Amino acid sequence: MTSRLPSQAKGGFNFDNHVRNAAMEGKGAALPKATKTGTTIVGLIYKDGVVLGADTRATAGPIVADKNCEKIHYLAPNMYCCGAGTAADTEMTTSLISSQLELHRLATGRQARIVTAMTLLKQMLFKYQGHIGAALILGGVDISGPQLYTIYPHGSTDKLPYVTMGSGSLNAMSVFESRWTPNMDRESAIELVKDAIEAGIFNDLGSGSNVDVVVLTKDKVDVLRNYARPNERGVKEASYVFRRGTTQVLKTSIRDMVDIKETVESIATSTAMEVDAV
Amino acid sequence: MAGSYDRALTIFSPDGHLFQVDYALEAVRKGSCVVGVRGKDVVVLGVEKKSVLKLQDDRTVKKICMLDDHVCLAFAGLSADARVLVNKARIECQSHRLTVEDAVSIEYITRHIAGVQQKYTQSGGVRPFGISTLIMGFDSDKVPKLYQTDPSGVYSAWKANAIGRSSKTVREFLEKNYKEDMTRDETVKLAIKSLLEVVQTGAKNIEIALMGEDAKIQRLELSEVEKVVAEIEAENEKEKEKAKPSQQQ
Amino acid sequence: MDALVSKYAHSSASPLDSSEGFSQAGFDAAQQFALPMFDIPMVSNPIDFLRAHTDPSAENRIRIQHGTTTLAFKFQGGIVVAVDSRASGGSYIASQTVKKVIEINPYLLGTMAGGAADCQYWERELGRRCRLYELRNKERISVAAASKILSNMVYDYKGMGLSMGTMITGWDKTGPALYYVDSDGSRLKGERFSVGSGSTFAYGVLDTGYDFDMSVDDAIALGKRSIYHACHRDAYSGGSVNVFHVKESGWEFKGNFDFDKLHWDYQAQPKGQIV
Amino acid sequence: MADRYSFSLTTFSPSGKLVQIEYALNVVSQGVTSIGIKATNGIVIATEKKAVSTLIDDSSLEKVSVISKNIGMVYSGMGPDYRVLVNKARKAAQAYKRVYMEEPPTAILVKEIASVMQEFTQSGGVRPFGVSLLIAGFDESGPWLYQVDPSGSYWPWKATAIGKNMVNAKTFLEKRYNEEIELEDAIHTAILTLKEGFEGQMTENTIEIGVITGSPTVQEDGVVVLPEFRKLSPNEIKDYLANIA
Amino acid sequence: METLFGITGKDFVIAAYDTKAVASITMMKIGEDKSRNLNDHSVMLYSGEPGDGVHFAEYIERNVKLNGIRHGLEMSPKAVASFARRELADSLRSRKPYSVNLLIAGYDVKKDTPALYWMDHLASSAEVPFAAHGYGAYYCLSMMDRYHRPDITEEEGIKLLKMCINELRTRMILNMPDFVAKVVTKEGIRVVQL
Amino acid sequence: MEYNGGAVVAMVGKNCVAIACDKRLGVQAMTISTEFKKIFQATPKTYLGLPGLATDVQTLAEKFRFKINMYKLKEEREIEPRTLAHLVSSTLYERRFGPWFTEPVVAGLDKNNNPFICNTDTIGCINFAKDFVVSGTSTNQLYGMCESLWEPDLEPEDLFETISQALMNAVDRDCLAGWGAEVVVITPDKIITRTLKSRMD
Repeated sequence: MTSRLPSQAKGGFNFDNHVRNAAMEGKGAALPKATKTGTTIVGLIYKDGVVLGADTRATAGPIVADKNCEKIHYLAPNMYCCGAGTAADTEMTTSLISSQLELHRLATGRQARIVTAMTLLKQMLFKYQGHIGAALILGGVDISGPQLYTIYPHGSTDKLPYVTMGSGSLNAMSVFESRWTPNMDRESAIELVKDAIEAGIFNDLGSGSNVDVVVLTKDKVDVLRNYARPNERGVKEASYVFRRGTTQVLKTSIRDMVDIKETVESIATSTAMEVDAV
Repeated sequence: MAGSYDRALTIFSPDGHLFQVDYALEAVRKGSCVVGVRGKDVVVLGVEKKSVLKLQDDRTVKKICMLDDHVCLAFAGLSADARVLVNKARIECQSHRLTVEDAVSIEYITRHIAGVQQKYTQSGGVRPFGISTLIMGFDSDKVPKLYQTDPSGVYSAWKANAIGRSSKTVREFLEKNYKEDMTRDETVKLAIKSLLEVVQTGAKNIEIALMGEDAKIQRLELSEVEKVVAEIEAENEKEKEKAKPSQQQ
Repeated sequence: MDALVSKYAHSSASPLDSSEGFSQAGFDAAQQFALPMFDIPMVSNPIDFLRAHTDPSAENRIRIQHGTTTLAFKFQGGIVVAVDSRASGGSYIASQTVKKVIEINPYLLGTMAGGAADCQYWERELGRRCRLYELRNKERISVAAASKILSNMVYDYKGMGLSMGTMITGWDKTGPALYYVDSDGSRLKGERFSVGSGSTFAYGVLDTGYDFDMSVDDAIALGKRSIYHACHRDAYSGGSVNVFHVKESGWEFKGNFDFDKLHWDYQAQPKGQIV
Repeated sequence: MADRYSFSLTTFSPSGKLVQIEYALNVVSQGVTSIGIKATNGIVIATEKKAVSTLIDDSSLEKVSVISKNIGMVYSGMGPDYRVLVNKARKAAQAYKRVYMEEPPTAILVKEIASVMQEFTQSGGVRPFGVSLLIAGFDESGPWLYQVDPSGSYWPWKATAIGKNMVNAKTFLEKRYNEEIELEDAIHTAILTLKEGFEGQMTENTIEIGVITGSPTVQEDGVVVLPEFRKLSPNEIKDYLANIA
Repeated sequence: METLFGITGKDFVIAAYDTKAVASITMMKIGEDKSRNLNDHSVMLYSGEPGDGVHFAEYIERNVKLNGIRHGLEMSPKAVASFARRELADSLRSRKPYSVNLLIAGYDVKKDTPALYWMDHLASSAEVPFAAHGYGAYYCLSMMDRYHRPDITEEEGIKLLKMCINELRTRMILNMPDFVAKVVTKEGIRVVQL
Repeated sequence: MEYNGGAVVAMVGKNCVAIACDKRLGVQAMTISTEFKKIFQATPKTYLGLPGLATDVQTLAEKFRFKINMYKLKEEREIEPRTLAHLVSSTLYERRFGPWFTEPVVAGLDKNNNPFICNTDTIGCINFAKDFVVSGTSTNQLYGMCESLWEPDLEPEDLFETISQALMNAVDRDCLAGWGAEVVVITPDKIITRTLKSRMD
């Protein structure tokens, strides 16, 4: 009998539906599946910085849910993060950490370090004990040079010069293992990343479509969205536009939008609540 | 430091008064008059209706409130306070039905209201309600009930009573004119008559609600009140007429 | 189990070993109506094994089409059989043009509900047996006998995941006859049956509109109507309505009516009188 | 516990005033002056940065703060109170971004801050904030300059001043301001206004300036990119001062 | 198995329930009231988990009454249905959810139209011309499709209801005792024994 | 998802978008209502499609109506479709571990009348698309229809035919969706809402 207005979000997760959903599952209802990114994501360190790469396929079961999604997420001006796993989790986790890093940056007045982001991410993921299904590759450049980490859904991390993750990680790793060398130049580093992702795209069913690349150096970030598009769709040979009137209609209602021109008389500065009028 | 503020506002004065309660009663005495009269199988509430301002919508001014289908409350005092109290009482009525299925008895809801009023004389950081109430209704025993509560939390049952402005005069009038086992019309008439003691402007400023054995509230139309007022006036005239010749003699 | 093993062993012997089969003079029910030969999973308990793979809750279950509405009823002019035509796998509509009435022979009809393949296979098998019977005995098999044969056949596979709810109708010496046979082994003689996921909806309309003395046209209209209403309410029934009339001279196909057209035609007509 | 002591310290005086708020305003009017000017293509906010002692490292003091990408803020009054508000404002901006994935419009953030300040005039056990704020933001509806007072009132301005020298500065601004003013001009005007009544030597280390300029652009994918609020570096300020002198 | 029916007509709604109260395999009582009048023009029928129905319906009943007394206005059937839906939806997310199927039959006095709302135990609700809950729905919805018109008279409505009950008596494996119908019209709610 | 059934699809055309839904409300196999719409107007030029579990459809429709109105009151402007998409996403993700069973679709024209469509999964992962988005029980069928029928730069009337045919033919292969359909075409100066005549089985 209290106010029926929905309360504003308190922040944090809301578990209200859990009991009900468990009951429904118990009764045999099939619970919907979240979008996952089958995914090939990679990263490597080269002479001047870090190159991150990702494919662009998002899947929901056997269906390709998004043919050109973005899996390399912005974290801070000097770092990006590739995400594999449950798509919403990678998206929300990186944006949450990005938000924290921005506050950190504003509070301290200096660039955040990669290891800070890595720590924030691993602490968050560890807290949720793997229930947040985000597998991440974190790359960036800070005062201590180029850095590359992998972060697993349970919160464990690795610091390595070249890494791969996702369902296509083995395919990509085979490319890295055979061709990665220390101190590569920019051109060949990008090319290697592209080839690694393409290995995933062509050999792993969960990965597909295009190659996204992000190159981070000390003072510059290049976001090369759809750096390679090895899977251009063929042009449709015929048009399947239906003759107008094909569809039988029972009822039509048309609402015309009218442009209402409003002229606002400027109102003198409000006098309400001016105990302290200036 | 803040602790010094955290105490009841209603505290005993050295001579044993609760000033806040006394002041609240003062607020009640300023409120418009309310009478309640019990008849044989009817109970009536009558209120003095303040004349509304020209631009005011008089539908929003309500002094007799339903608490449940069979209980009615009229109050004298601060109407904003009444709103809060009435709301609490209404919730209690429904919640009583929900938990024990039966409707509240008139005494029960009176006790509840009085209890709330009492709580506000003894809690931290609150002031008492500035209202007295008259509560009428029927229980399943089909006997008319009339109760009064006041800001201190005292409650009592009455055959007829008045609260608010000039309640003393009206109560005295009632004491003089009350008869046992009045019919519906007699009861209504007595209520109106007693109100006329303080209401000079006649029928348009009187509001009457009554309840019979069916425990359904019934509000009298203005025309009906006017009729009774006219009757009373006629009787008064007659009285005077009667009185006059005797004077002449 | 032993029975199954022996049957299996029996079946592996050449079925065309004619010297034995044909030398049997007269009618040997045991031989003639022996089960057709099926490979049974080589596991210790085939029933449990099959159940695990056909149960609706099984992870990788074999999806068997279930949704259907079929009905048949006797009246003064014979029997009307009406069915829908939808085949579904899960919630996917596999076909809207399935023939759910199996024409066993010119005098016998079988309907299909449950597993399409089960119904088709066993009713075809029934057709073969009926023809053999006819050739041997120089008279048509009775509806009772035909339905009994079907019932016996499927009963032997009880619990192994067969799914079949069928009505066998026809006209024999005794007149029109209607039997309900299902894969549990039930066999019921009756006047009025409806089978399938939409059967309850069909029953509602069928029961209230039924009258034994109705004319042939009315009976056909009632069958059509009943299936139509079931298709409308039941997600797993639909497509079109097929209607057959069984009379003394054998069955007659009364037409295929697309649901879409039926719906808008019925919408245009006044509603039935409430009686 | 907090519920038990739920008496507001800000109560009406017999004459109908909320004296706590008035006192807070007194704090503000004793604070150093801050200036804000809205130009056609941007906004400038500026303030004095006075160290109590020459021994203080003034590079650590921050009076002009970035709140979010497109919003900046400056104050007059109590520094510690300001820090609380900066933190709250930054968090509010991030919270908004996490829901809508876009920067909060200036007016929304201002309302958010103002409602925090109002809450502190009516809640139990707390005093009002001893600061007035100037908030500069550039969003899709253009540049906005707001002032927020301890009471929680806020107004949009074309140009205004708060703090000690407020009255004089405002008169000065009223004279100098015109509708066509460009940002460069506005920066000059702001410095000149501050100079009025400036005690001691004005150098790049004793004033702070924040600007936001540009115009919102729409990316190919429909995302709107807003101009960025930034603080001028001491070198930049030095150049401006040199120009004026 | 419990069965509820609802049928709207030209100027009325009929809502009917079976009067069976069952505990496990025992018939506890015949003549149970499975409805609650929410106000003068709305009635709620419930079925489902024993206990849940009564508690939920009475909870709604009391709140609707309270709302009416507070505002001096009667909640429209639509308002009642929305309120009940929201309460049920919220309860589903609590530790102890109500498991109850509802029909809310009412007469919207302002719009002068009858209204019938169907609601299941997950709090999905829909305004419908006729409805049924329980296994009875599987037999009777098609019959209502067949015979229902928006402009049927009350007499025809009762007849249709009787047809439905008859069908249940012939086809349902369970014993179907008497049904009680509540008819809601502009004048209020009245009970009809079937 | 499968409990009540239902499908929603949205498509981009030339300076216009269209969104369509079926109208069935079922309880598993049994159809209860054929007037159950799953698309809701969010702003004058934005619609929100909510196929899925009916109770969540209704609760979320109310919730979003509240949030959108609050946004309008607070910000004194209509919410942009892109912003709405993020609002939907963050609202759903709040229930990451006890999700609402619905996969929302947002379709509309932004303030510059540029088309915008997207859908999200049950926990708020946004899928921005430039062509079409599909959701609900007929997802598989709809993907097939849309991949073959959709083409760029369709005029409003052609877009209407394409989306209608895509939806109707898709639900004709889905037991749990159909029973009528509603299509809304949003153009800069008109909202055209049409109720389709479709199969009712």
